[in-house]
Amino acid sequence: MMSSGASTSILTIALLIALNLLLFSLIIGLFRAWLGPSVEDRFSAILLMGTGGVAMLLILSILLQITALYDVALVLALLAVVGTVALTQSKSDHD
Amino acid sequence: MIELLWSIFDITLVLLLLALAWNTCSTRDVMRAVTLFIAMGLLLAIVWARLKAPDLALAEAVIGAGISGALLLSAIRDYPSTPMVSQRSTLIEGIINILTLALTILMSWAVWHGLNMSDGVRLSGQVISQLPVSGVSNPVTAVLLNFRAYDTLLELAVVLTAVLTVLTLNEKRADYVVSGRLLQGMTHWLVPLLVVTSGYLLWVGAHAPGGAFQAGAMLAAAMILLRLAYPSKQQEFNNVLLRVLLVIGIFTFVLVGLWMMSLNDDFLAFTPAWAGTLILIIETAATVSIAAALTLAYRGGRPKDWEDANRTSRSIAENGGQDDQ
Amino acid sequence: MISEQLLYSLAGVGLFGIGLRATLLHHMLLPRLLALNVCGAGVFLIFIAIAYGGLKIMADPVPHALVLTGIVVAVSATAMALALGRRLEALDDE
Amino acid sequence: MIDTLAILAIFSGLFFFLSGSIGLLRLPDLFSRLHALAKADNVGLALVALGVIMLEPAVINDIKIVIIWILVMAASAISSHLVARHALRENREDD
Repeated sequence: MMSSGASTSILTIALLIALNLLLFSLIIGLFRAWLGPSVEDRFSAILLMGTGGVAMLLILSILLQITALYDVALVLALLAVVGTVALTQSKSDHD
Repeated sequence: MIELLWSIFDITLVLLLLALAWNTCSTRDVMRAVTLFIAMGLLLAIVWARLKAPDLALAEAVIGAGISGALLLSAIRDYPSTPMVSQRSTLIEGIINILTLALTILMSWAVWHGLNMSDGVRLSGQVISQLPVSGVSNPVTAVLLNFRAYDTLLELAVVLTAVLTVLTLNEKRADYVVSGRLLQGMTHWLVPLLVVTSGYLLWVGAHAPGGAFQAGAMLAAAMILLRLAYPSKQQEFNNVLLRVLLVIGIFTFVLVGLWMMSLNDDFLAFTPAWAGTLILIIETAATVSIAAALTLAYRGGRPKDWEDANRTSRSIAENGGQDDQ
Repeated sequence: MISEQLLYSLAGVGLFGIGLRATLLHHMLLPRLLALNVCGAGVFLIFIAIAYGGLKIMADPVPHALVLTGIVVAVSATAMALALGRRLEALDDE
Repeated sequence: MIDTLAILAIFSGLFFFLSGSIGLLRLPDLFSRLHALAKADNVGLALVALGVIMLEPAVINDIKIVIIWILVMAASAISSHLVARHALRENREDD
């Protein structure tokens, strides 16, 4: 399963460290979603998580050698917008 | 070293997932709960990718981050600010807590015991051996549309039933506020892109993760975006087309099934030579009907002139005497 | 270290427990719906954790197909429940 | 050689991600947070994508990664604008 892409162990270790750091940055961002006083703060955390998710999927596709994860990243990038539009359009219908 | 780093990643991912789930379920503010739920959907997509299930990561990304997020956010308008506090008495609350804790411990023991006992029968061997016959090379699509075609057919029926209930219950939701030019500008390039990606996902489903459900949900996301960006200019589909779109998935599935039954005396037993093309035809029809179903489910009610379409058919039924659906 | 399979399946059980508790506790529709979806995610996680065969071996595709069907059904069930909720709200107001 | 370049790119991208998420947490109000978020999104993901492109053998996937990056750039720009405008419109009503 491990093709040339991720064979050298140094590369795998580096990618794994990067993966862990990305997850860590997502956790920090999520505090904003939990604390965030206003709705928009919470949603900025969701936006960060969308992009962080895309980055993690890219690294995972190298580590696990599954090229289909690029499609998942593509879809995640497209769909993060739909959620935001759904939020901004639905909430402010009373002005 | 590599195993250690993988374990660190797994444990942090699991703890984050559980923390998100706990906060989604036990916070007072509705908005925070839904936002954390959408975050959990995104995280689940990464968990599926980590567990080497790209099809599920795709479906979770499209449906979790896209459709159910939009659904819940638009539902929030109906419960804007009521605090989510359980009104159970403390005694009952205590009992519930203890019972669910006991159940969780029991289930953990069962899972632990099950995994340690034996590796159990793995079906992947049979699936791989049957793959060349199935007409597709992506094992998940082969299982979904060939080996377990009944299951997918009935799933389409479940989606249709859910949408029919939504249609019968309520009127269409009130239109949204007029959207800014930027949003409309964005949809000019984003919606065609979503449609092209949906076509790509439908096509790629034969040999890589993708397929009818993800493609259908992508199309539905495009339709929802259109509806949000152009609330006023809502020319409804005329209702006959809408009904055809809703039913076409199941209709083609059953048609192909019957045709196959006539050839090799078994409902939905595809002849290997045509299996690939037949599966593609079924998937295309399923994509269209799932997209229509999810869009209507998001809209939360029947279109305006649905009534008079019924009235005409009902009046025919009264004087014409033949029954109507 | 404990195997990934066990870790993720125990996480699935945990998700199910959290979801079940909240479903029983809450009265209103929306929190219960969120909790039910968390329950569903827990069950799916147990399925896929068992299907996981390690970094080298290919994961078992049959549970993947089942869970894919589950995700689609969960979304349509949520949509239906929300519509029912809206209908009940409308009836209460009358 | 390529691997070390790729690791360098990924880790510098991570630096922006971490700074973006820390900024999301610490900055006082929403608009500065969105500003910090944009940094993490665009530059962080660009460098991570660059690193992954170096590691990915197949060219078709490299093109896909570039498309993903462009989409995320456009999507995050528009989403932060929508979120900011939505916040403005909500606040303007209160006063």
